[in-house]
Amino acid sequence: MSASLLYQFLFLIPLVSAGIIACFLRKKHNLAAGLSVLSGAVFSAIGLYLIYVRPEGQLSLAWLSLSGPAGKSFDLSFGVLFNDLSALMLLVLIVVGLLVQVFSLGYMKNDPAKARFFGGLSIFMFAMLGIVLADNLVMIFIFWELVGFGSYVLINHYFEKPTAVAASKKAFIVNRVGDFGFLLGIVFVYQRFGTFDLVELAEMAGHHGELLSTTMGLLLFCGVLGKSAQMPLHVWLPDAMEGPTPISALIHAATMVAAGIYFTARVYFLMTPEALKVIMWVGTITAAFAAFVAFGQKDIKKVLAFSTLSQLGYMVAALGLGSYAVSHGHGGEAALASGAAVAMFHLTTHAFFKALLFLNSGSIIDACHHEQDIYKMGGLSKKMPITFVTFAIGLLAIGGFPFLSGFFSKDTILHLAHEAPHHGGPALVYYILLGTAALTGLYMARLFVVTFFGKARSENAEHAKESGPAMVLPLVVLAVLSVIGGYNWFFGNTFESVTSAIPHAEGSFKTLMIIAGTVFSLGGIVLAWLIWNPNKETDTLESAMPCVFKALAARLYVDAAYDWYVEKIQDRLALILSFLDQLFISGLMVRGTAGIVGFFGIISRSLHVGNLGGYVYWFAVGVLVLGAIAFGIL
Amino acid sequence: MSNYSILLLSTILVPLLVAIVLLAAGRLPKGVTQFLATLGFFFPALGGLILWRGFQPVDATGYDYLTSLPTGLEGLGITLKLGLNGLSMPLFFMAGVVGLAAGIYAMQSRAERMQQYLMLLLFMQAGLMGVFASVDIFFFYFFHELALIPTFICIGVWGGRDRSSAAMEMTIYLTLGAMLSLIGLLAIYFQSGAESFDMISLKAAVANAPITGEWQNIIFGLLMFGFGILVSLFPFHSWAPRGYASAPTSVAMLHAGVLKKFGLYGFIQVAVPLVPAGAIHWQGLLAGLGLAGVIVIGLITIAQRDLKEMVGLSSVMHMGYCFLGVACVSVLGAAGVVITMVAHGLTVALLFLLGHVVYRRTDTYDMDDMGGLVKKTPALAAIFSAAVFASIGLPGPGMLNFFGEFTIFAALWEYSRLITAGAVLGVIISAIYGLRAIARIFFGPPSEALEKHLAENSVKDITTAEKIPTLILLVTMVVIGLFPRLMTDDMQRSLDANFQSIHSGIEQLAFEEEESEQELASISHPHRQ
Amino acid sequence: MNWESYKSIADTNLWSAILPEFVLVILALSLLLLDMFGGSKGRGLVGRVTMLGLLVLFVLSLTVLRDNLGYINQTTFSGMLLHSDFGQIMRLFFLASSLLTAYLGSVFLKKQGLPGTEFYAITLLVTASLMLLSQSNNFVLLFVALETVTIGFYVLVSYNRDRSNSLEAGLKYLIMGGFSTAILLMGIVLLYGIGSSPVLEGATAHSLNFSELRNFLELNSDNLIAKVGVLLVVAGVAFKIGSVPFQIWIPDVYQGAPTPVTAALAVSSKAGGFAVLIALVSGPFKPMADLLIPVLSVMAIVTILFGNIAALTQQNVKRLIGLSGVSHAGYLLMGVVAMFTVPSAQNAIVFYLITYLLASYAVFGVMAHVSKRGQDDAQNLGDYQDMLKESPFLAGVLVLGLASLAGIPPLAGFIGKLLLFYVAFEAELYTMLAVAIVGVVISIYYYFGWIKEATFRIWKLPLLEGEEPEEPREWPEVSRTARLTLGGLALLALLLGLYQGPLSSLIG
Amino acid sequence: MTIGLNEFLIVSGLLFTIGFVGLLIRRNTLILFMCLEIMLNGVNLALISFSRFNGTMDGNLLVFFIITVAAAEVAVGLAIIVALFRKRETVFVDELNSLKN
Amino acid sequence: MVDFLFYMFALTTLLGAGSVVLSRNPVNAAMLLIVSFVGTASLFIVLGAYFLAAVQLAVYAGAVIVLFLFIIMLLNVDASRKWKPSYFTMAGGLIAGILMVFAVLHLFKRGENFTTDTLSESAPIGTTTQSFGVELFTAYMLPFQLAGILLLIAMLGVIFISKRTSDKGKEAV
Repeated sequence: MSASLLYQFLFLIPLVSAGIIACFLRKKHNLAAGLSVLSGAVFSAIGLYLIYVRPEGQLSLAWLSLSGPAGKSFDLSFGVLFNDLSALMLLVLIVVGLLVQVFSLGYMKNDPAKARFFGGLSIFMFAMLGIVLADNLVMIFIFWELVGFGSYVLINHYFEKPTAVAASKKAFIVNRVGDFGFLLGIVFVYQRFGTFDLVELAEMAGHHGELLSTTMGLLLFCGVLGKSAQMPLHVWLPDAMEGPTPISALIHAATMVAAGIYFTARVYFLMTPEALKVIMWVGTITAAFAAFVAFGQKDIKKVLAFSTLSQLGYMVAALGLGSYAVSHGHGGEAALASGAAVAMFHLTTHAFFKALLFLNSGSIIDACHHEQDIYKMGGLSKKMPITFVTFAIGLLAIGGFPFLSGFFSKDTILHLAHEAPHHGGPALVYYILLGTAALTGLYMARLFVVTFFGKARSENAEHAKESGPAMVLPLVVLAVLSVIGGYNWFFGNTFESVTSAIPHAEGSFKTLMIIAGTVFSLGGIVLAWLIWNPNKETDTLESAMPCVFKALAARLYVDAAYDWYVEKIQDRLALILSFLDQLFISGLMVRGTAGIVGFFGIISRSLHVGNLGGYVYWFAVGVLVLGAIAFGIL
Repeated sequence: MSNYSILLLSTILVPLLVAIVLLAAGRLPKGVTQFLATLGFFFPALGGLILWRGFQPVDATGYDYLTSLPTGLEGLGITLKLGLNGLSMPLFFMAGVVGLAAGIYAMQSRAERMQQYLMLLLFMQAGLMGVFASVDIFFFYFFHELALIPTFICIGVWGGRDRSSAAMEMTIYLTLGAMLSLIGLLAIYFQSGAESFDMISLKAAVANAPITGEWQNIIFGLLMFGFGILVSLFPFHSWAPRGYASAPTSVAMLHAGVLKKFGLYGFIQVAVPLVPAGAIHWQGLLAGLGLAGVIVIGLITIAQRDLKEMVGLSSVMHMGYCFLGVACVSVLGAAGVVITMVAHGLTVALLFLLGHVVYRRTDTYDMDDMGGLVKKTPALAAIFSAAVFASIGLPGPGMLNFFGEFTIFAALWEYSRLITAGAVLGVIISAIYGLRAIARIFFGPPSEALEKHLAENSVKDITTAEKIPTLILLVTMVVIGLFPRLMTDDMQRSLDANFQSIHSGIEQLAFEEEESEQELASISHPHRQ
Repeated sequence: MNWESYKSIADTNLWSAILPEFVLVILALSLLLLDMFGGSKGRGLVGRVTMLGLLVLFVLSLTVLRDNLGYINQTTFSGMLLHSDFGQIMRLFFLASSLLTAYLGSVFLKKQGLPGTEFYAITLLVTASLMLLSQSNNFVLLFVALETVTIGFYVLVSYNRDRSNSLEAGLKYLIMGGFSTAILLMGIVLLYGIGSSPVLEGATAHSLNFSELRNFLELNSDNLIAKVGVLLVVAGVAFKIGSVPFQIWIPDVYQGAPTPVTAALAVSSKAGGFAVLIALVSGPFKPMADLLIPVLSVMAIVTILFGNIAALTQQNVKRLIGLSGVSHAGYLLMGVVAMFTVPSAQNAIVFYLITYLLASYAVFGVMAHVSKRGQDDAQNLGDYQDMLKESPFLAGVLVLGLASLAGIPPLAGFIGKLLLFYVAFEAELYTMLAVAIVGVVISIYYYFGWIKEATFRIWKLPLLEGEEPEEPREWPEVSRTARLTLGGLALLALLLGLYQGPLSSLIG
Repeated sequence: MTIGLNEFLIVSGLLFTIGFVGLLIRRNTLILFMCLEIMLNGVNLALISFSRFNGTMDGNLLVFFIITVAAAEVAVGLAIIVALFRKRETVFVDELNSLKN
Repeated sequence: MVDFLFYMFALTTLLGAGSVVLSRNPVNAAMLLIVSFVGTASLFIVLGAYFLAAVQLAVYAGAVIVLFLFIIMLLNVDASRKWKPSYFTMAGGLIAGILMVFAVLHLFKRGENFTTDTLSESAPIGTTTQSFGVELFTAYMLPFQLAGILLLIAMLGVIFISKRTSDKGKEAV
């Protein structure tokens, strides 16, 4: 089969599945779930075929074609650009997506709106696929927005909860703020290059470096700020945990939030070194910030959300650090700069272990009857052994324990950061990222210790049981992937142009990393055990340093600042403007004019006194005035 | 006269005749009324579809189906000349579709004296079709005004609260706009020297000898404010939210969806091609007002509690984008405007319709008195959300809206980056009010008022009857959104024809001005012509 | 002068040239005879005879007498009359107007219980004079015809002799009319005196004749006395057309006069004034363009604004329509000003007058029906509430009539305004155009305000405990004739807006 | 003999003026009528003067018609005044103002 | 002699007219109006318009004024009611009067517009009754007939208005 046809299938399968569910299966929940998983399976099969076989063929459909300014053509089209990079991202999407769908079968078993959930999942898969395969900026943007929509729907799954409603709204609007820049960036690109096509753009950017601009790159990066939840647009991601946990695993950990990283890697050639510098700092700051804030969270999913933020910060920082790296790229369609490659590498491993952690948390939450406060859990290690083990693997992976997947990817990022000062970069980034790695080990260990050890701190935790096979199976698969996902042999030659661009640490630095990884992960657990004694009922930090904990729990007041802005500035401005509109435009301008005319109306009305004597004067004055006008006096 | 031309004419005549029958026939049985009205509403939509399918402009003017009929005003260069070009075709079709949806929905409404209501709507419908089918700018204006009286009476008789003063304000405002544009059109007629109101001859005449610069500025100024008022340009918008809030749903759909597009269509089809130098002269102001419309009105929309007023204001805001597109004075901008017009027409009609469907279930338009409706009406919530997402330009349901806005942004960047940035801000603003509205109506816990209402009344999900007009609009929107080339290819050709003369015209004008200045300098005293 | 010359003068007295007027006078006289000798039965027939006669005459004038038996573009009665196409149209116009007045009169008189013979007879005679007025080519005839019309209207305005308001209106009209007559006469005298002054170049013995006067004025357009004379004549005519500052009598007189007479005043009398003005401006006063253009322009502007603004706050529909009529005079004056540079503006004025006739009589017809039996027939806007619901036919006619007056497409009034705007544009009267637009916009308020009263749903307060429900208003039965007449008018107002073919010769 | 056209015209003009001023200042409808007649007399005088000094006959004929018209006007006017007096019992315009806003 | 007559008649006319305007009693005013009309008629005679002078006397002094007097007596208007114009009215009248007098004097001043012939220099035109008749029945036939119609209308009108429809016609004001 030709690739073109396969691409079409790929796009159509989730779409049709979503369509069928929306139209016919709204009430038939199990059928809907079955259909969704089935379509997911077929989707995966086709996807894997595409990834590993790479059949020949292209897909390109023109949406519209107009003539743009200065003889340029303005073509918006739908097309596929399939290269190693997109293949890698597709792999992540397929693997995590399918596992999450299977997991959801168990997790959402008794949900009254199962059909909507699975329909939403299908839509999301479709939209995400669009981002992954798009061959031009406009199409990316379109699917970018659609992904946001899917995320909105899924976060809003429990729509009777005001917090869920608010969170979904927040997610969408904050993403739109990012898209504001993204859209401008696309327009900017068009104005400079006269095309949206990625291949053409890459070519032109390669030959005409002078056409690039830092502003353009940063505008495009605005979209990433939103979607990948970087400072200062990170606020939506922790709130997005209001959605069902499988969603958090798929969308808000593994794929959608990573789409920003993927996109930046995809348009890496449009980024100037100056833009990358900014990007690097954004990532670094986000990584550190989120790691700190994670200590203030008691909700198991919130901790994971901040850890996601932190890891995304790593990836973004890696992208930025690329500006100080020597490109190792060779072969493939287009050499991928090492920054992008490293970021993609971490993206992949992170997708595995973070999805694992989230699904674990889902398993726990399900077992604890939707209890999410870790201080209401405890002692689960015995009750849920498989979950416990897989969680431990995830924990070690994210902590950078040597020879697990996280170790390799984080290692390469730190390596880049370490190398950066040799190419004129700041040394500070390295230290921040290293510190953040240590913090990561610690807060994850806190989560681990408090959740699994000690004794059950609530009724719900008391009765927790291991989850069923539909949920356990994905956990095991992901645990395996988290272990092996960092090795070159795992990727093989399929993603040549990405993997080959990844610089690997050697020699002393590698040793240092192994030591650091071990210390951070295992040491973290020990330290966490000491600090957050699982037998205590309350958080140690909270009792020891209440103000610090409060600040961290409040996410260092960034959200409060936004709320303050929305409530005190934006809404008030809207009200004031509305009032002014009523006052000046409807009132003064419209009614005022009407009033003035009406006033003259009353005056002229009062001239008709009904008295002949008065009327005669009118005549006299009339004749006089006419004469005056005629003879030019008036 | 070919069969297609007859079809084109009858898309206007059939609703008109049905209206006259309903008017003259006295009280008819309900079934007969409904049958006739369905015919009157269905015919234009079907005709629009057939005409679009067969659309094949051959000559350079970009028009197809040209036909003219005598009127008695030939002495003034006025003939009833009908035809469609790439710009009017999609709008014509859109008018038919929105009319169909509005008509079907009107038949379901619980309006008293249904026959009169449908009769007036059919008059409006005839006017709508006529506006976009006219090649003669006199009739273009004439058909628009045809709908003024029906609109007024419909609002007054079948409207909601505050209808009396709202109808008055709207009518006076619209008349002001119409009068200004009438003078502008007359000025074009006199200054072009074409001795005809025929758009094709006018364009030809202007291409040969452009209107003098001073007159261009005056004419465009007149048209800008005239059309602008009709389209609710920023400081002249106050009639729109009020009027729509009190109008009966079908009237709001027809007016906000289609009739309002008259002004913008006039900009693209008449004003900019015929007086390009004037357009460039006023560009800055128009862009400024358009931008103010997007941002200020957008923010005001956020503050609304009344669902209908919110939709009305959002439509004013979207018109801001269109003005920005016009202000670009470029093919791309104009194309964006036409796409946005089609998209917005369908979307806003859908929103007004769904707004009323919600109203039927809550008995209020106040969004603070709603909430949590989704439990009772999941399908309605889904469709409503789709409509709102379309309106805020989310690709998918609102693909066409997105394409339109995006095209405008791309064109606008050429003109001014700062203004583009401001305009794109609207993307955020519209997301804020759109999502808030969905959340306030459907999600979260129900408000006290709604709970009380729900306890007393049984509330059902959207009915099949209500779904029909909804789906007509939604499906049209999505299909055109997925295949915008259906319209853009023909549009491109017509726009090229329209804009072809612009640049040369402006150049020629600049040259002549230079010459006349030299002449003036050589003659010691200026004199009147 | 010898007898031969007198004979040759007398030979120009071709009575056949004024056949329609002649027939009207005969008809009026036979009405009186019928009244006198026909007993009560004859008296009952008077109205029908009048209408039938007028209808026949109208149809004949429209068909057989179209070219006025070949007198077009000739003068008869030793230069007193000039038969022109314009005069022919105005004849038809006045016949139609008279027919409609007679019809409204029959409705009105029945309600008020007044005898009708005098009404119809005077209407016919006034019509005959109006027809002569519009063809007059000499100040003497102009004066006499104008006065015949005016005195006829004095009587008609006071016709409702049992109502003091009608008489008061008659008195007011009479004194203001007398005053304006004096002013007009002074103007005529000055023109006569200066035109025949032997010391001036171009003096003529027959300076009261329009064409002779024109020749004189062409040579002496700067003469002060001629200028004053022209101004005074214009002032006198301005009284007839009701333009500011000579409009002040209008609301009171319209309010007091019986409805059919108000209609005739609003249409025939105004049209008569414009016929005179057009004859003067296109004839003798043409050389005075430099003097008249600014005067008439200012007059038009002020008239448009004043008429509309004053009508804005009116609650009494007759005053309202009177003041709106003032504004229409303003629009028409704009056309008159345009005539100085664009002679074809005359056609626009005539077309406008025709549309004005259709719409006005439609509205007045509704008013005549709405008026209450045996009471003062002045009405307030409030009397029109619920009309659409109770009497949709009348409401429909009213809406079409008012909308046509307001100049809303697709009605004839719009085409009328369009043509006026067109000629104004052609004549480059931009300021006036701007004012006209403002006027039209203002006028929407009261025209649509009236439509609003008649059509909009009214919220009624729920009745309180012990409150009696208001007695429902009695809505008039609409006879078949009324349906035919009013419906026909409304339909014509609509059709003429959609298709102007039959009048295309006017528009050219 | 110094009397010429101008003297006559001035007299006629003054007569017109007197009538005019009378109209402005009087409130009795009967007197108003008289003032109108005075104005018409002024006009007549001017007509006859012009007619005589300019040697044309037309003015004289116009005077004839003016007198006719004036008489008819007075007759109608007085009839109205009488009828109105029956209803309102007054001839003063100040009191005849029930038609007004 | 003619000068003297002119001034005398002119003075009579103007004074008579002025007194009409200023007289308090309508009866007096009517009598004074006769004086003024007679003065005008005399001026007509001075100008040689004998026929019109006769008509003037017959129609105005004879018919119109008698009608006035008749009506005044009939109505029996409250004579005790004093005429008290407001200052505003008087000022208006005064200003209008002064302006008009200036206008008249300015318009009718001796100048290039008018013939400078004195009365004796100008030839009387044939304003005999016969010439009137001939003119009226030839050149002025149409207005003459129309005047008849006018009188008919006036007659009809006067008769109609003066009649009472019924007693209930009297309304409360």
